[in-house]
Order: sequence, then C-alpha cells, then structure tokens
Amino acid sequence: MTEGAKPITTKSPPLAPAQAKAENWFRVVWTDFTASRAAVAALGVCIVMLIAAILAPLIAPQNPYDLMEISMFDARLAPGAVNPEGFHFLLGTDGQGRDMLSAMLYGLRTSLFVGVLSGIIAIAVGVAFGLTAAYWGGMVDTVMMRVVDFMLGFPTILVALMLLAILGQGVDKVIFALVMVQWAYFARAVRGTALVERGKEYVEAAISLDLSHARIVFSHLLPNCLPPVIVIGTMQVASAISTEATLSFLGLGLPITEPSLGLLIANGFNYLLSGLYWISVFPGLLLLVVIFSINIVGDRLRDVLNPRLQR
Amino acid sequence: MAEPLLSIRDLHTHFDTKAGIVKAVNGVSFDVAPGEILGLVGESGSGKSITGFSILGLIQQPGRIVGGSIRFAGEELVGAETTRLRQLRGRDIAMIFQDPMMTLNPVLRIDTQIVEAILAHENVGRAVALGRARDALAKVGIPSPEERLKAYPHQFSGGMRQRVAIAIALLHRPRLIICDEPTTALDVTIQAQIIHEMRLLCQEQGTALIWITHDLAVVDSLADRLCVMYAGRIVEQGPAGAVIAEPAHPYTRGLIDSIPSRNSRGARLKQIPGMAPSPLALPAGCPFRPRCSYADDACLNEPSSIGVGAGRDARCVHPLVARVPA
Amino acid sequence: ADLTMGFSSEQQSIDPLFSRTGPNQTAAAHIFDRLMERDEKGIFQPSLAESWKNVDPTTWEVKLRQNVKFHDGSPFTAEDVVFSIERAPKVPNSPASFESYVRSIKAMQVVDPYTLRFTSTTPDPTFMQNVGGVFIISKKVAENATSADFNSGKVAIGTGPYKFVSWTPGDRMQLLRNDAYWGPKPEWEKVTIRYISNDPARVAALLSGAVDVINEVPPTDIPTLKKDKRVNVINAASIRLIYIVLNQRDDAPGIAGLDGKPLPKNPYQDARVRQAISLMIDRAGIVDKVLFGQGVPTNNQVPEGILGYNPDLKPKYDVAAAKKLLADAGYPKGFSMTISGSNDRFLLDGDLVQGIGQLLARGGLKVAKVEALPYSVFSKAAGENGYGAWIFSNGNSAGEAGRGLESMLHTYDKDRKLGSLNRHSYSNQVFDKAIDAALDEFDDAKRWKLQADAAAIAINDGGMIPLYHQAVTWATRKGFSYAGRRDEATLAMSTKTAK
Amino acid sequence: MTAAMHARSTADVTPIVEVRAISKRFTRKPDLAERIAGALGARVDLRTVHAVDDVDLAILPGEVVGLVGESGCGKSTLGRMIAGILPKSGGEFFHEGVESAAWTPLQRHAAVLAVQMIFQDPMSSLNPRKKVRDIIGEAAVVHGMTSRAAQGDYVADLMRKVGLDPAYMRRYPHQFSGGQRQRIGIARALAVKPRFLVCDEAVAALDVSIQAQVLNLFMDLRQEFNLTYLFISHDLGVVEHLSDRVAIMYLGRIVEMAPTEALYAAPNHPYTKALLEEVPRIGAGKRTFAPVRGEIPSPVAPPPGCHFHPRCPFAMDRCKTVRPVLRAIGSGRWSACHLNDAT
Amino acid sequence: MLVFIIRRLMQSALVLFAVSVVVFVGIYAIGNPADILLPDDATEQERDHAIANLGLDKPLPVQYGIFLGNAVQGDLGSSFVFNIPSIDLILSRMPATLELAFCALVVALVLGIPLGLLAGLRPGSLLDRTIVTGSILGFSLPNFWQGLMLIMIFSVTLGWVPSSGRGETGSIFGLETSLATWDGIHHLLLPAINLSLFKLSLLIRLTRAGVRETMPLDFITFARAKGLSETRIVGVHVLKTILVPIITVLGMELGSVIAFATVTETIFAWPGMGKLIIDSINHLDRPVVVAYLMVVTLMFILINLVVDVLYSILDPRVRLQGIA
Ligand SMILES: Nc1ncnc2c1ncn2[C@@H]1O[C@H](COP(=O)(O)OP(=O)(O)OP(=O)(O)O)[C@@H](O)[C@H]1O
Ligand SMILES: Nc1ncnc2c1ncn2[C@@H]1O[C@H](COP(=O)(O)OP(=O)(O)OP(=O)(O)O)[C@@H](O)[C@H]1O
Ligand SMILES: [Mg+2]
Ligand SMILES: [Mg+2]
Repeated sequence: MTEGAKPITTKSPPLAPAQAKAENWFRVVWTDFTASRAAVAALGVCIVMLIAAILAPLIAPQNPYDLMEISMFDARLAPGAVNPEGFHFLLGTDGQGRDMLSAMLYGLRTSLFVGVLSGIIAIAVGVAFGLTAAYWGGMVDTVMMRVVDFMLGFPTILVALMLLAILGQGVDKVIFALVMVQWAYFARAVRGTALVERGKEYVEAAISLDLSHARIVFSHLLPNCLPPVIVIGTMQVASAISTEATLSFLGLGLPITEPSLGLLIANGFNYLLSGLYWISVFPGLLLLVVIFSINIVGDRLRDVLNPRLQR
Repeated sequence: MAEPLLSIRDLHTHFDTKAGIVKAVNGVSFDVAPGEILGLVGESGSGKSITGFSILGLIQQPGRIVGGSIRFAGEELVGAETTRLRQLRGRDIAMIFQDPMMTLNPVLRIDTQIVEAILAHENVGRAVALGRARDALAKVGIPSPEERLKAYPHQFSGGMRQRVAIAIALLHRPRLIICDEPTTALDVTIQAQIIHEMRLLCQEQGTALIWITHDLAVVDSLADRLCVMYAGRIVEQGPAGAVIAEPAHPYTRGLIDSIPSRNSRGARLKQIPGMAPSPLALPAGCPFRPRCSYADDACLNEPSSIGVGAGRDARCVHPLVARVPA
Repeated sequence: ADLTMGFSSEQQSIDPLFSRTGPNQTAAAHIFDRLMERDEKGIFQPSLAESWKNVDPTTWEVKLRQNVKFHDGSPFTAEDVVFSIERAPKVPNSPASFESYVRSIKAMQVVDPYTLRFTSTTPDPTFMQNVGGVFIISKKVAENATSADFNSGKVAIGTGPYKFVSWTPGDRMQLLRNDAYWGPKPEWEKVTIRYISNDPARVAALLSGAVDVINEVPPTDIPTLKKDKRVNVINAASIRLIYIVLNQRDDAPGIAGLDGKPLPKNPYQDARVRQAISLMIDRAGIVDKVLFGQGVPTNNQVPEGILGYNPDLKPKYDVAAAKKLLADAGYPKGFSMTISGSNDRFLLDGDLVQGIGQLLARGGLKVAKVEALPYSVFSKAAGENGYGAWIFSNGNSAGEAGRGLESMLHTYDKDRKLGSLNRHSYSNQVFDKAIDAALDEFDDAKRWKLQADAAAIAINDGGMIPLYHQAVTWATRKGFSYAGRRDEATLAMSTKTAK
Repeated sequence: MTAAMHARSTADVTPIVEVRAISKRFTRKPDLAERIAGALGARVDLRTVHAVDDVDLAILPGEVVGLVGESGCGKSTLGRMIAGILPKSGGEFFHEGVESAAWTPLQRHAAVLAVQMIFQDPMSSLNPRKKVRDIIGEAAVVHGMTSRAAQGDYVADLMRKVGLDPAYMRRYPHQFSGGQRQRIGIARALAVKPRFLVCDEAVAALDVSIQAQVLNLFMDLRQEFNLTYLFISHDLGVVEHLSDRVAIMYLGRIVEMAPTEALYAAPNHPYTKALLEEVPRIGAGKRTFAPVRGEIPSPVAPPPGCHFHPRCPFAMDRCKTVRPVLRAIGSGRWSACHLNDAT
Repeated sequence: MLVFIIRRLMQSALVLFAVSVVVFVGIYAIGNPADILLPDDATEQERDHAIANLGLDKPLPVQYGIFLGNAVQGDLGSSFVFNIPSIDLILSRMPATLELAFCALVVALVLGIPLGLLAGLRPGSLLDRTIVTGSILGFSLPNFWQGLMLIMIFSVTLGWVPSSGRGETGSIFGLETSLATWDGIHHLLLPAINLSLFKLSLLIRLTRAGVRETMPLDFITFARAKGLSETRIVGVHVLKTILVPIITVLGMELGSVIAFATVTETIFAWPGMGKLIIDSINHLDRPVVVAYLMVVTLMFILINLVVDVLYSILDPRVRLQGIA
C-alpha cells in the first residue's frame, strides 16, 4: 500500500456503540465488590488496621521497642492496671512489661509489613518465574518447574533456620525466608494461567506484529495473569502472617524485642494455662480479625474477578 | 393440521440481573404438531435457546418464566411440579444441545451416561440397560458400539459425540425433541450426516422436532414450518418454503439478503443496518423499528400478529406480502 | 502401684555410657548404678563403692559393695567395674562420652572381686567424683554389645532399682521394679516415662491426670499451679549457673560509640566497665519478675553448701555506682552494645535476654540490639567470636567450683588444656595462679578456701558476671510427693505417695 | 508439478508469498526417559501430527485465495506459518521471492509485518486489558511508523477506515460487539501497513447480518489498499463470494486448487464434490442429505496413500497405497486424484 | 505409564541429590552439632573428641563424599543424637505420623466435602455464609494456638480426651496403629482434629468453588434434560467433576500435612516424624535431616505419582505422558 493513502469513507454504515456508557474496568469491579456488605466492612477493617499500623508510633501510648520505656517490673499486669508511675495499661502488659496495646499496634505494623512485603516480593519473583516458564515452554518450563517442586518440598522451618544462621536475625531476614517459601506457589499458579493465556490469539497477534518477547510477556501476558494472582496474594499475605507466627513460636522468627503479632501470641502462649489470657488472646483476636478481613476481601475479589461467576 | 403436541402461548422468560431485567423471551407463541419439524431461527441472543429451555423447565437462576403457558399434550408445564417435569424430561421431551464438546460429562464413561438416562425413567436391570445403550449407539451409526460404550467422551470426535447425544435423546422414543443448534459447531459433511439420521428417526417414530438455528439455509432444506425470532418475540412464522421464498417481515428479508449466495459473487452484500437491541432496553413499539427501512410512526405501537397467507403470520405493520385476514 | 511421669526431654540412648548429658543420666540412673551417687543436695555418697581411701596422691583403693546382683541374677564384681570404665571412653559415635571422667586413670588393678586399686596420672583431689560417675554395666552380657543392643533391651541390664522393659522413642519408656535391688526398695512397681517437650502440653497432661509427675514446670505456670488444689509444686535450687560474659578480644563485635562509630579500644577490656555492668543488674528483680521467683540470685560460681562457695560474694545492685565506674572508665554516657543469648536452651532464656537488655539500658548503656537465637545457631557464633556480650549457662557436674572456674576463666592454654570454655578471652594472671593451686589441694577444707578466694578474684574483676542459679521445679498430682534434686534429675525413686 | 507452479511464479509477477513443500509436524522428541523405556521394550507413544504435509502454494499480489477444508485439516496451521506465528518444520517459505533462510534481520522484520492475520474469535484475539487505542497503535509506535504523540491521530484514522467511531478509542474490547471487535482486529493488522492478510475463519463467529458487514469491509479494503488475502473458512458460500481462487485441503494436503468459478461449476476431486453437494443452499427447498460415508480419519494416523480413500466412493486399489500428486488438469486447475490419470 | 514412572524416578534422583547438597551446606552454615550435643561444661578435649567421633572433623566436601558413597549403598548414616541408623529412626516414627495425617485427611474429607457441597449449591444463603465464615476461621489462626485451645477445652476443662501422647496401639492387618484400640483412637482425636482444621477449610473452599463453577456447565443442564434426579446430578456428575482439582490439591497438601504435623506433633507430644524433624533440626542432627528430607521427598514423589494416576483415572482427558 502506498504511504499516506488518503482516508476513505467506508461504505459500511457506522455501528452503534455496544454500551451506552464507557465504563472503567475498575469501576465495574468496585461496584460488584461493594454489592456485598460484609466485604465492604472487611475492607473497612483492613484499611483501619493499615492506618493503625502506619500510625502506630504516633498513637501507641508507649514505644515497646524502647528498652528505656518498658520495665520488667510492670510485667504481666492485668488489663486496666496502673503502674506506680501512673501509666495506664488498657490491655495489660506482657511478660516483659510492655503495654499490650502498644505492643499490639507495633506488632500489627510488623506483621502487616512482613506479610504484605513478603507477599509482594514473592509475587514479583513467582510471577516473573511462572510467566517465563509458560511463555517459553518446553525444556525451560520443565527445568523451572522442577525447581519449583524442589522449593515446595523443603520444610519452611529448615529454610528459616538456615537463613537465620547465614543471614542473622531481623525483619528483613524473615521476609526473605517467607519469600523463599512462598514464591514457588505463585510461580505454579501463574504458570497455569499463563499457559492458558499463552494459547490465546492475542498473543499470536502480538507475535505477528513482531513485538519483542519482553513486551509480549510483560505488557500482554502479565496483566491478564494478574487477577488470580491478586486473589492468591491476599490469601498468601494471611498465610505469611500466620507462618511468621509459627516461626516465632518455634523461635525462628523475628527479634524478640520487636514483636510481631505472631510473636506476641507465641510469647503469650506460655501464659495461657496460668490464666494470664490477655498476653495471648488479645493479639490472637487482633490477628484473627486482620486475617479474617483480608480473606473476606480476597474471597470477594475472587468472586468479582471471576467472569464465570459474574452475572 | 393435527392437534398440536406442544402449544406455547405468550411465553415470557426474564432474567433478573444486576443491570436490570433481561426479557430474553418476551411473548412467544407457537404450536408444534406431532411429526412436524419446526425451524426456529433468529440472530444470536434473540431468545431461541431460552425458549427451548423454558419448555423443559431448565431455566436457571436468575431466570424465571414470568408468564404464559406451555401445554404439552394437553398438560400445562408452566408451574408444574419438578418431579413431574423430571418425568417428562428425557422420556417425553428430549433436548440436544449446541456444543457437542460440552454436553457430555467429560469424566463419565459413555455407557454410564446412557445407562443413567435409561434408569432415570425405567425400572430395568443394568444388563438390560447396557444392551439398550448398545443398540442406541448402533442406531445412530456408531461403529462397534460394544467397545465405544467403554470410551470417554474425549475419545470421540465432535460428530460422534453429537450422535451420542442424539442416541440419548432417542432412548425413550420421546414425542418431542428440541435440537438447539445441534450442527452449528460441525462441518458440512457431518452436518449432513446428522440431519440425515435425525430425519430418518423422526419419520420412523413420528417424533416432532424443534430445530433451533441461525442458519436459514439448513432450515430451508429441513423444516416443515419456520418461526423467525427477533428480540424475544416471534416476528414471523409459516411454512418454511413460503417464508423463505417470500418473507413477510423486513427482518426476515434482511436475514435472507445478507447471506452470500451463488449469484452475489464479488458483489457487495446487503446488510441489516444497526445492531440487535439490548434485551435490557428494548425500544418501544416494534423492536426492529430502529433498523427497519420501512419504519414509520405506525411502528411506534407494538405490532400485533397478522395473517399473511396460508398458515402464515407476521408481527409487522408493513408486511412485505399481502395481508390476509385470519 | 504404678507411676507415670512426664519428662521435658528424652534420652538419646539406653546405653548408659553413650552420652553424659542430663536426660541420659536420668534414664540410666533408673536401671544402672554408679560407684558414687549424688544425693538430693548434690553431695556425693557411696553407692556401688562402699568406701575408698587415698593410699597416696595418685593411688586410690576402693571397696565394692557385696551381694549386689544384676537384673539377670549374675553377681556384680570388680570385673564389671573395670569393664565399664574401659568401655566408657570408647563408645562408638558418642557425642559426649564419659572420657573426661576416666581420663586421669593411669591403671586399674583388681585386688580381689570386691577391691579395686586405681592409679591416676596426676594427683587429682576430685578423682573419685569423676570415676564414681561412670555407670556400671555387666561385663558378662555387655561384652561386645553396641548401643543398639541396649536400646533393644537385650543388654540393658544393670544393678539399678528398675528393670528396663521398653522404649518407644519420642513417646515413652517403661520400667519394672527390681525386687532384688540392694538398696531401698522403690515404691512403684511399674513406671512409665512419657516425653512431652512442649511446656503447656506437659502441664496440661498433669492437670488432665495423664501423668502423675512432671519435671521442668514452666515458671510461667508456677504461681497458678501453686494455687491449684489438684497439684503440688516442688522446688529445688540447682547447681546450674546462668551468667554473662563480656568479650575481651580486641576485635569483639557488637560494640560501638554512641555515634555508631567503632571505639578505639574494646571497653570490656576495662575491669571498671565489667564491674559497672555487674552492678547494673538487679539479680533479685530478674529472678522475681522474669523467672517468677524460680532462681537464686548469686554472685558465685556454685550455690551455697557446695565446695568453693564464697559467702562474701553477694549480688550487688547499684546503678549510681555503676554510672560512676563507667564515667571513670571514660564512658560517662555509656557506649552502644549488643546483648545476645539463646531462646531454647534453658528456662525463659529469651525473656532473660530482654530483661538484661532493659537493665543495661537503665544502667547507662545504649543497648543497640537484644538478640535471642535458637541454640543451634547461637552456640556456633558464641564459639566463633560472634558476640560482644552474651548469656550462657553452665551445669556443673563436678560437685565443686574449681573445675568450672578454671574452664570458664583461666587464661586459654591449649597445651595445658586450660580455660577451654573461656571464649571471651578473659585473662588474669593472679586468678590463674590461684585456681591452679586450688585444684591440686587434697584437703577439702583447704581446697574450699582456695577455690572461694580464686572465685572472688575473678568475679570481682568481672571475669564473668554470675546472675542466678536456676531453680528446678517439679509438679505432682495430689497424692504424690517428689523430693526435689539439685542435679535436676527426675527419678521414680524420688517419687513417693504423699502422706 | 512444481515446474508448472514455478512457471507461473516466474512469469511477470513475483508471488508475494510462496511456500514450497512446506510442512508442519507437531511432535515431541523422545526424552531420556522415553528412550530408556523404549529400550526396555515399552511402546512409547510419540504421536506426530502432520498438520500440514508438503503443501505448495503461491499467492500473487492482489489475489484473494480461499482455503477450504474440514475442521482440523491444517488450514489454521498453514495460515499461521504464512503469518510467521508458527515456525515451519520443513519446506521453503518465500516472501517477495526471498527464501526465509536467506532473510536478513531487516527482511525478516519486513516479512513478518507484511503478512498479518485476522483471527476467528474476535474476543480472544484482542487483549482484554488494553484499550483499543493501544491495541491498534502499539505496534506502529514500537516499530516507528508513528510517534507516540501522533498515535491518537494514527489510530483515529485507522478506526475510521474500518468503520469504527474514533471516539471509542479509550474503550476496552469487551465494550464492543462481535462485529466491531473484528474490525478492531482488522485495524490492528492494518496499522503496520501489511500487504497480505491471512483471515482465519474471520467471520465464522459472527451472525449472518454482521458477517455481511465484515465481508463488505474486506472487499472495500482490498480495493483501497490492493491487499492480498488468504481467506480461510469452512463456509463454502462465503469463500465463493470472496475469492478469486480456491484451494481445498484435506488432512494436511491440498487436494484441489482452481479458479473459483471453475471449481464451483465443475469440482474435480471427489472430496470437493462431496463438500459442495452437502452445502445447504437457501432457496433450494427441502432436500435429502446423502451423507459422506465413513469417519474423518485422525491426523495422528492418516491413512496411507490418498488420505481420502476410506471415504471415497471411487476408491481404487492404487488409492490405498500411492499418494496422488497435485497435478495440473486444466488452465490454473490442479487436483490430486488418481482418477485423473485414468481419463 | 512406564515412561512416566521412569521419568519421575530420574527427576526424583536429581531432586534428592540437590536436597542432600543443600542440607549438607545448610547445616554446616547453621552450626556445629557437637556444640549442641555436649553438656554446657564440656571441655575442649571433649568437644574435639565428639567432633571426631561424629566425623565432623573432615572438610565438608569429604564428609559429603563419604555420605554419598554410603548412600549409594543404601546407608544414610546414623543419627548423631541417637546413634541409630537414621532411616530406621524415621521409619519407626513414620507410622505414627501417617496415621495422624490419614485421620486428619479423613476428618477433612468427611466433613469438608459435604459442607462445601451444601454451601456451593446454595450460594449466598445463610448456610453458605456460615460455612464460608467458619472455613476462614479455620486458617486464620496459627495452628499452635488452635491446638492449645483444643487441649484447654477438651482435655483440661472438659476432660473428655487425653491431652497428649499416642495411646495404646494394636494391629490391623499387621499394621501397628492406634486405630486398633479405643485408647489409641481416644488419643488420636485431638491431634487429628487440630491437623485437619486447615485441610478442612481448604476442602470446603475448594468444593464450594468447584460446585459453583460446575453447576452452570452445559453437561449439568444436559443431565437434567435427561431427567436425572438432583441427587444423581450432584452425587455423580458434580462430585466426580470437582474431585479432580480436589485430588490434585489434596495430593500437594498431603505433603504439607507433614510440615504442619511438626507443630501439631510438638503440642500433642505425638511421637511422629514431624516432632523428630524439628528436634533433629534443632540438634543439627544432619544424618536424620538428610534422611528425613529424602524420605519425605520420595514420599512427595510417590504421592504425586499416585495423585497423577488417580487424576488420569478420574479425568480421562489427562494423559499421563502429558504431565511432566
Ligand atoms: N443467565 C442469564 N442471565 C442473563 N441473561 C441471560 C442469561 N441467559 C441468557 N440470557 C439472555 O437471554 C437472551 C436470549 O438468550 P438465548 O441463549 O436464548 O439466545 P439464542 O437465541 O439462543 O442465541 P445464540 O444463537 O447465540 O445461541 C440473550 O440476550 C441473553 O443475553
Ligand atoms: N500446538 C499443537 N500441538 C499439537 N497439535 C496441533 C497443534 N496445533 C494444531 N494441531 C493439530 O494440527 C491439526 C491441524 O490443526 P489446525 O488448527 O490447523 O486445523 P484447522 O483446519 O484450522 O481446523 P479448524 O477448522 O478446527 O480451525 C489438528 O489435528 C490439530 O489437532
Ligand atoms: Mg442459543
Ligand atoms: Mg482453524
């Protein structure tokens, strides 16, 4: 065809628009999402928790990380107790004399940080891995999936202990350990979706338009593989928080001076039989509420994002 | 014409969706006589399948038959007990679906799926049922049915699967079979085979057939009578040959004209302008009005069905053939 | 009557000579006897050895108990002792053999079936305590036997109060009373020992009546259990010492100036800093608050009543004095440091590290990091100059202060095998001389004095900072009583029906 | 036979696309495990699908070639190879007379872009997460045919050409009807200024009324840009309406090729005859159907000799063993049938 | 089929090799087993002695070489802690864990699938919402916490079941199992429930999702059109269809039961492999950890093999060769 052909007026009559209003995809999802009151409430809880976590240093009555502020002479005070200096412990104190309320706020902060960050990194790593495997297929796929199998088979505890020994203790190390055990799930999940998407004709169209592999993988394939990832992501955030708690219970988690919710529960676990319920039950309830809300939101998202269940 | 086997009057089936009420079937009436082949054509989304499902009471949430009557051999099916409907399904009224790849359960063996259909209506032993299943397969021309019974659906080609579905439909010698685009997904050669077999079986057993399709050519070569659906209504019906030779409704005309044919080679095709209306927001009056070149103010009122020839009627204010008082 | 006990940890083998760690000795003590046994207070008493005398500094003559029979009915003689002692250092794959107990034996001589004569390589006042700790097995059945043969029960034959019935690793061990036992007859005919490592689960097992006695009662539960009518709580101060050491190497990690920059000199090399740190620690407070009172604050290597105890060394808590010492040493505002410890090695070790961290912060140091690690990880770094200040525990098995003081505080000397636990590189010539002398003294009273003096030198110098002696706790159901033991052992023989 | 084809191709015009003896086999190489199992005597089932089997085809500029055949006979696979989506497993591929092995990177790029494909399913061929503007304009921007700034105008222009309102540029594919989506696909292909369109069942999913719209558009564009088409379909009516030449495929091979009129007037190959007989025609009235006998053989284990012989009413002994070659039987007419030798 | 098994075995050999290398290097990095096994007051000589006794004095590659040499002959070494061949140690603990995992799985299946079906058939109903909420609770709390709560409620407070340990075992078909005695079942109850909670939630959710996706499919409508009863449709058509993904996930999860069993076994003093591995990891008992991982990996491979075979039985469309 000659360059700059003059536009023709097609003889086909213009078609009527398919829908009266151009609707934003996110708007559609949001409208569907808000149809469930429970989901909206859960989302509200998540947001409140997130804000509380972010603002923990400002709203917590005490800085539980500061060894100067806490005193073991305040240890194990019941909820509502007041110490000689007149400090009011609304939810009591733990075995170290930390104000439970403050410790829980900071713990929430750590837990969410650990859960969300490890989730995001694991998603990024897993998604890149899974997409690559699915796009290239063949030998690449086989080798990469065996690596995934290997990772899935390794006990979390051993991974955590090895990393603890090699890298030392700290929030970043725990996140690393969680990423190590989580990414493989995402790689698996994404590969499944990507294999389906890979076979769709828009990918072939992109190939015939001579677009680069990187562009096809990340600009075409990736966005279409994300919805299921988002859903597993919310569940994995919850499971990361829970796993971190279990690691802490086994003594492989975070530094004990900077407790997460899981570590608080694990610490308080020892007091449960003695009737010092608040040390374990309060953070337990908080964790329950958080994970519960995240899961409700995730469930709802899954329903909303699943075209088969959409009306 | 003989006493109708199936008589549908003013059927309304609606879907209550978030976006609004979808009037998928919006006042459909037609009769089917025993042994008759009725073609039901129309654009995609015009409500053909939903009409078929309504007859069997298989409308799923959020759909509902909101009005009208379906009488089968004198018995009212709208609002009938589920147990009664279940007795009729498969035994008196059978249905064959559009997509042969999807109608058989992929994880169950062919024999299981045939035998369970037999046992659902007859109290016979498994061995007897198996024998019947084998005969049924043989009847629809599946070679070595004995072995094929043990196969799974994926081991069959599309045509063979569709034949299994037909075999299941014919098991109890039903009086009416609803074929919902049974050959759309198949090749012409297979399509020919299936049409051939169906017709043969109907002639043998005196079964009535509702053949749902959007391929007018198939209907023309097969059906006795023809119903044309548009936006949930029947806009024209009559003997197949007559309707196709001389359509009365502008929509039928448009449909026939837009099919490429021998003599159209290289020429531009005629096309129906515009799009099918959304079932959520049907235009007032004649739903075809916005796309119709004959439309005028008279069309703003809902047209009623008028006689346009022997056994023919159309829902149009400006029929393309002479109006004949009923 | 039958007895079921819930143990926190399990033996590694029924072979009494496989490992000399606590759980193994506890299990073996039911089935086997030793030449000497510790009593409940931790003092050595004759057992299979009826008496002994020091012929000269390197020669010991031991009279064995007569009419003692092994479980299979064969008599116990000097040959069995020689066999056991010879086998002790040679058990294959042993991770913690009894070699150190018998190392100083130069020769053994069977004088008659019930008399033995030992020669030691060097004059060793604690010779009998070491040799007396070896479990005696039957030469007749155990010759050429492997540890596996003990586990299967084939050769698990001793002279002890109980006969071995079965061991299901991870779950339980079953014992049957030895009615032919030479000593006091134990009360329980059938004894089941169950292994329940999880603390709350062990307590729950007691409360639900699944077991009659448990050991290592978690301190967190002690106040409640004490109030509980269904159970008794028994306490004993153990010999185990919990202490802090300060790394005195030039390249000790974890220390920095307040600005985070490295300091020109390791402050722990200054005795005033070490003393200040000792003064910062409110040992009574720790024991009271962190340990629920389950410990005895100390500034000694051994508890009161044990050889080497120095009554003058009293725990002192004086933050003002500590600050002054720090200022004198040139750190008026302190410096930045890290305190490390384990979190699964001894009772409440994780909490303890945090408590110490709090006290150090209040005492004027900048505590940059408090780390509590699993022992598997902690122990490695502790041995590799990985920490600046850390908390350790030491379960003294020698029955006196001397050996412990030497290994923890003597200047490290590879050739003379001295100071082997001195990983923090403490070195004090005065102390070295004092302890060397104290170890060679045969006279108990003199040795006590010498060891107590040596202890004072090192502890006042901040060579280590003793914190407390851990209390060991048992709990029984109502109707049972337990005689608490300083050596932390939990024995069916010490369990009685309550009067 | 190829001699004759070459004669045609070496005439005045170079074919825009030519394939010689091209084939596509879908197969798996036996891996180590399978080789071991094979050595142990296990029957290792390595199915090879001869999706396309030694096909010759030359398409001249401006021509519309229809490709007809049963489902699974390899039409799409051939189309995909021509469009550069699938690598071929054998044979030669010429673009403007240059063999693919001899392509420079620049020639490869040009060859890939010059041949574009229109897909059957208009929905799955459009990326649901991209706006129409990007779907159409992305490649043009990437390949420097327009600038990012000018992308809007470029896309608007194309949309107008295919009869879409440029106002819908910011919408997502799901907000369009089937016919409109197919137009988006066409605009996307046109955006890289192709000379050749492979239409793989491009109207099969559409309703008759919309099908008419899209077919009309194809004809308009052909005039406008002098485009060349390979029009794949199993709808004989549509092919007849559009094509200059028709090739009939059966189980991976082309069995007949002829100018449209000649083919429909007098089919030569028994398979073509059977096909044309079974096409229901509107206005023909009720008729009987005489089905082709036998089952469609599987491409995994195609029958030897002539693939069609098990279903052929005229099958001879020779048909069962010898593969008939595609031979000229008249001007521009080719057929692969042993019956032609007899006469 | 043979190909499939051969391929799996070759792949597993590679995986086993990788596992052993990682464990060797990993444990070396964590610490020295001798430090943990020795008493606090052990002297340096004792330490050297122990290290030599355990063969830890040689360079790591040499240690690995020795291990590999023995492993090829089927000897995975003896436990540092127990001085028992590590394979024997693991095998002796295996029945307890398998029995626990099996019961947990049965509990999850028996409760999970019906609940999931109930919820999935009536989406949005009160029953559905209750079940779904409950299922989220099932994995919202750390497992160890749930375990202790169970003990507190059912054995300490109510005194219905024992709090810990394995009860008497009897033998069924020559297998030593607690399922053979009342006392054994009694002891098994709480840990099995605790272990099953997660699986239960998972199964409920899987089943529910499966039902919701299957019900609108054509073949269900076709089954109705055949005149089948609702019971048959749900019980055969729906159930058999959703069983495929359920089996796959369960197969993967069965492996993780062992991982979760670690926590459950610790809390309930259950003498199984999970407790052994955590103890062994804490003791850096390398031979046991290596052998354990080998056994578990093999088990994983076996389970996956069985699952894949089951899968191909359940879903005839799956050809075994297709699964890598
Ligand atoms: N479950 C449902 N929810 C909402 N609307 C529905 C549902 N099922 C069908 N419809 C609507 O009912 C109308 C008629 O559908 P029907 O399936 O009968 O069309 P059809 O004529 O069979 O079309 P086709 O030729 O594509 O099969 C369509 O507009 C469709 O959108
Ligand atoms: N990626 C693939 N792997 C294995 N076999 C394939 C693959 N793609 C196609 N085939 C096989 O190749 C043969 C030809 O397929 P192709 O899609 O070209 O057929 P078609 O003529 O386009 O059919 P349809 O009309 O159904 O689109 C078929 O038997 C198909 O099963
Ligand atoms: Mg339909
Ligand atoms: Mg195709």
